[in-house]
Amino acid sequence: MSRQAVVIVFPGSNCDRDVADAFFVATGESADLVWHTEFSAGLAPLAILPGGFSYGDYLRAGAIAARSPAISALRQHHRMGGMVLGICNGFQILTEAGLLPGAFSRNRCLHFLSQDVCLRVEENDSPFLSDFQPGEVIDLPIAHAEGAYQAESVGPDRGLRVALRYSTKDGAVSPEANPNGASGNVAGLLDETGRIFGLMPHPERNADPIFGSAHGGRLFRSALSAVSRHG
Amino acid sequence: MAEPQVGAKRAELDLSRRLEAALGRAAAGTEAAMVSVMWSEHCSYGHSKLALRQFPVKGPRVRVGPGENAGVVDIGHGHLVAAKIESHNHPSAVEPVEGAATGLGGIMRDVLATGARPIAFLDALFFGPPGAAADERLAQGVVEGVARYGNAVGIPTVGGEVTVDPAYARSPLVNAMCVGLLPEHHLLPSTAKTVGELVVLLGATTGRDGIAGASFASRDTSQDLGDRPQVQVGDPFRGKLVIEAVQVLVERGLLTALGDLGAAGITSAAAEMAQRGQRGMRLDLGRVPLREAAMTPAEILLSESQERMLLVVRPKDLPEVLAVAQHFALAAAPIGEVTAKAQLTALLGSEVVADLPVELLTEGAELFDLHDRAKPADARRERRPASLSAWAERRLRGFSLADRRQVFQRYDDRVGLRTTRLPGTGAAWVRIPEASATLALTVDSRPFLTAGMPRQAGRELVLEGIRNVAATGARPIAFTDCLNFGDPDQPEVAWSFLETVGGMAEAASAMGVPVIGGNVSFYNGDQARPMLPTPVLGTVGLLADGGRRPAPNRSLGPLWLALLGERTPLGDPWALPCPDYAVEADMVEAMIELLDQPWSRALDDVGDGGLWQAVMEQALRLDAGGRFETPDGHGDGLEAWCAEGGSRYLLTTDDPAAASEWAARRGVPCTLLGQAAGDEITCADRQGPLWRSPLSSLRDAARQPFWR
Amino acid sequence: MTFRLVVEILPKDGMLDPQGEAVAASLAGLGFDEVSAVRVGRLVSLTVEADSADHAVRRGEEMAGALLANPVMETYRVEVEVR
Amino acid sequence: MTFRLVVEILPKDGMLDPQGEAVAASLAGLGFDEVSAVRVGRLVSLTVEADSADHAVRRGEEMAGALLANPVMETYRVEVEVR
Ligand SMILES: Nc1ncnc2c1ncn2[C@@H]1O[C@H](COP(=O)(O)OP(=O)(O)O)[C@@H](O)[C@H]1O
Ligand SMILES: [Mg+2]
Repeated sequence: MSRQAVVIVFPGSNCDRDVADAFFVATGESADLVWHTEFSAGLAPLAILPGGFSYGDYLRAGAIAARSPAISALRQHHRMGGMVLGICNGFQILTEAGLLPGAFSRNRCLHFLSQDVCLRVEENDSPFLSDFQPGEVIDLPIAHAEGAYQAESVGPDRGLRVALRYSTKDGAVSPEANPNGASGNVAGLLDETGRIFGLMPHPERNADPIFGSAHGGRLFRSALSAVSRHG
Repeated sequence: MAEPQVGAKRAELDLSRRLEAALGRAAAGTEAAMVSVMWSEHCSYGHSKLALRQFPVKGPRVRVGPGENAGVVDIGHGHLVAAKIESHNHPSAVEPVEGAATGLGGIMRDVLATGARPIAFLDALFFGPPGAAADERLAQGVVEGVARYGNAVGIPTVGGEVTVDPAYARSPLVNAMCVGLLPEHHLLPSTAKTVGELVVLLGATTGRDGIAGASFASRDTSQDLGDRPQVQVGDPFRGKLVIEAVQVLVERGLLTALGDLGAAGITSAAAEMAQRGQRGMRLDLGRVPLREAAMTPAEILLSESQERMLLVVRPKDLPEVLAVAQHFALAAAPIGEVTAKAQLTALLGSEVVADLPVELLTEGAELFDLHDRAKPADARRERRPASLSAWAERRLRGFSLADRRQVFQRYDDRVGLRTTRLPGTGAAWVRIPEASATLALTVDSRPFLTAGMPRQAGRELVLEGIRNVAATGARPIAFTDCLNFGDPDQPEVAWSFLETVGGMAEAASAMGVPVIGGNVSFYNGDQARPMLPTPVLGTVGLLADGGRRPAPNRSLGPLWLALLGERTPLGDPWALPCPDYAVEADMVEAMIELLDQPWSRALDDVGDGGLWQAVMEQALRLDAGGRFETPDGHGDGLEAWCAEGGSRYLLTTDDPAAASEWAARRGVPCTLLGQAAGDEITCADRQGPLWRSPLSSLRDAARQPFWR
Repeated sequence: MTFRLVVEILPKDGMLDPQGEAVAASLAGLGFDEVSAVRVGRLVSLTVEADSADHAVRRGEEMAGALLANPVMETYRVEVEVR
Repeated sequence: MTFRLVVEILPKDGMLDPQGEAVAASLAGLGFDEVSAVRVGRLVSLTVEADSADHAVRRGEEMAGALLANPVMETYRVEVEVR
């Protein structure tokens, strides 16, 4: 089988190997690590931007990576029908690059937060989410300092395709369930094609049952099955 | 902090006289600067080296003991684990964020230098209580620094310790431990052996930052560095690139030796690598990639710029090494070569700016036997409290129950996908599927005990580390220690240092667990406020579980607490019983068996704060109170609840009958304390309740913030 | 000619600024109660070669637009100091 | 009177500024090769009530010394804009 997924590694990415391992554990397919300068459109149907601190998160999280040539290649990859998954710093890069709307500011508490959160799935009209049901609550860990999502039209998400929101265990999207001050409790976004998905939580940290619910694994399997269907 | 001018002048004179005697000529200024930093306490261990020789350092698993970078132990299946702990107290007191950050960076490079990939950090932190703005700033800054470096460099911080006491006001202690993993064939010596091989500096460029930081921590130079900031800045981004570059170099077999640059910069790394191989090095300072203009040779040789490593490579491999560095956008340059004659020679252009025997640098410092000056301190023993209530209320007001989550929630505790038991309860688990195993990691300290009875505290600290990992099912395989003390020239400090080391060494030897490395930090606190002697111990435990043991389940259903093990009653809760090492060792095995039993829901060791503390922590975790009663045979009720010491564990079980039966069969003393239920907690003995409290007071104690 | 540019970047009005709020609270706590409307932003100081001060500012604005500021959340202003 | 103060905070000369280095490299990559000596600092904008501009600046300097800047690593400058 040809290569299904690649993980784009920037200087400072630090969840790159984790995503590749988790992808393999969840799907049995390997996701190859590709140094950012080696990435080009068409390498694989799915391109993953991993978490971490690309370029040290200096200036703003994701800002410098978003202006690198790899991101031009990523735009082309998407135009050619490719899928893009941005996790945490990857999500920040996608917004900085304008591939997803909005931006991130510091967590409301002003410091890094590493914890488990509950998320309500808002829609499943995307290859990344076809295994999930709208309204379903899943749990995944977050680990970020600049995770408060901000959108220009902060109103009830006009023009945004919100895929995941921070919620309580019972699926209530409430201020108490919001760990970082994200507007509208936004934790994950889709672009209009549904083929770009950015999320702040780390599915790779919850893909192996040894770490808990394994909901992250479902996300990778969902993505892979879409790839093989269209492939 | 500086000594009186006169003292410094005298020290300088001494130094030049000794140098002249050794060299047969007057030393050049650069040479004197190098020697003065290398002979500082921080680099030479002049006051501690002799005492540290008591530690057991050998064992079937030990591959690298103390003296090199990090210690290295064999965990089987062709894999090794490197571990070391280090202090960054003085820099953190000046600039907490960067002080703590560079502390993590420094210890990370120590582990990296063995050829390992760093896989975990732990941090032991000691602060003054909240309320004073300066202390809150220090506490918050230190935690921010640990988070900033550890999170960005992609190494999880999986455990640690927080101690809050006025003794640490204005003088916080920051100890960081790093653990690394490597396949056997990646192990690198920190030894320059082969004449003609090249010495390459890799990583960040060299600037003026942190010059004389080492001697600054030793208080024996009072160099005037003017307005220059004496602060090193950590760059975790570059640190991460250094990790990745070194991994590639190691995997491709391009290095013959590797060292990290810490205190005393190039001088120390070069001299120590040369010394171990009985070789010399010839360095061309003109080739060092510099960040600032017009740096003097001494500045280049002693700069403590962060994120740098010293590589030894075969000449034919140089182009490939430089290419790897370039790939990661790191500065790299061959700055010299290994020479046959054991001299460290530094040139600038064609001018020799320093030419010193390697041994003079590394071994020339005077060693002091602290026995000569030690004088027993009056035992600062706490008085026996009037009642358990008085004692418990005092502890509730202190910070022993304050939720440590406010600290470790700021740390990425799981990047790397290895942390199977997160910070929060006892030792952390870091899985090593490569070796079909899991590591149990913990850091511990007992400053209050150490202040009163250092020898017993030293023993107890070692046993606590062992019990901590045993309570998660692991056998201890190695220790690394960081000894934070005051001024060793003070007789009482010298005494408590020697006593502590003696106690630790005795217990570690008796338990057959080697000390594979460590660090000594003297001159903490100041005259006005002597600090608590604070030995910190890092323990590495090993579980042969295939690396697949899931974290313990959240317990459901009714649960009971039971005390396992016994403490010889002494009638004085503040005198530690003399350890019975055979019992300790047997209890470790028993606890490992116990954790496989279906009725075992949680296990904690009984340590600081005795049974009371262990029960309160568990009540908080279960969010349930209960009436817990100690029977006869544990001294009086007061002692049963608050005495420390002895090989004791607190079991949480859903089947007390089965637990008792197992314990009887296994020969483990077992006392059922009571069922966890309700929102009031009562500590009792046979005569009746000794202390009772609503659960909400425990929750309040847990909510106490370390800063506002 | 060499110019030193200062790019001042501030969160847009109406954008959440938790840092600004925290600073305001701390300042009040320290007795600076004459303070209001605190915003925390970023400052980038850089040296550029340019033909004229105007040219330098123009380039600075391009840099701010391309990298230094995030237009979704931030506004910027470029100032020049002749050396 | 109401004044708007701007407190400019920059790393001290000689202090390593990894952030500035990363920004400089990125700017160069984007074609801004006329740039050098990039330093990244912080900017605090605040509104104060004061008797005079001088007074406002003096208070701003006190705030910078007490809280806004880290004297070990940073320098600051306070500027006033009349409203
Ligand atoms: N500074 C810290 N950093 C990370 N984890 C910490 C820190 N302080 C405490 N912890 C974690 O919190 C838990 C409780 O700490 P402690 O009260 O010292 O417990 P114990 O020594 O009994 O394990 C442990 O899992 C510990 O690793
Ligand atoms: Mg502890």
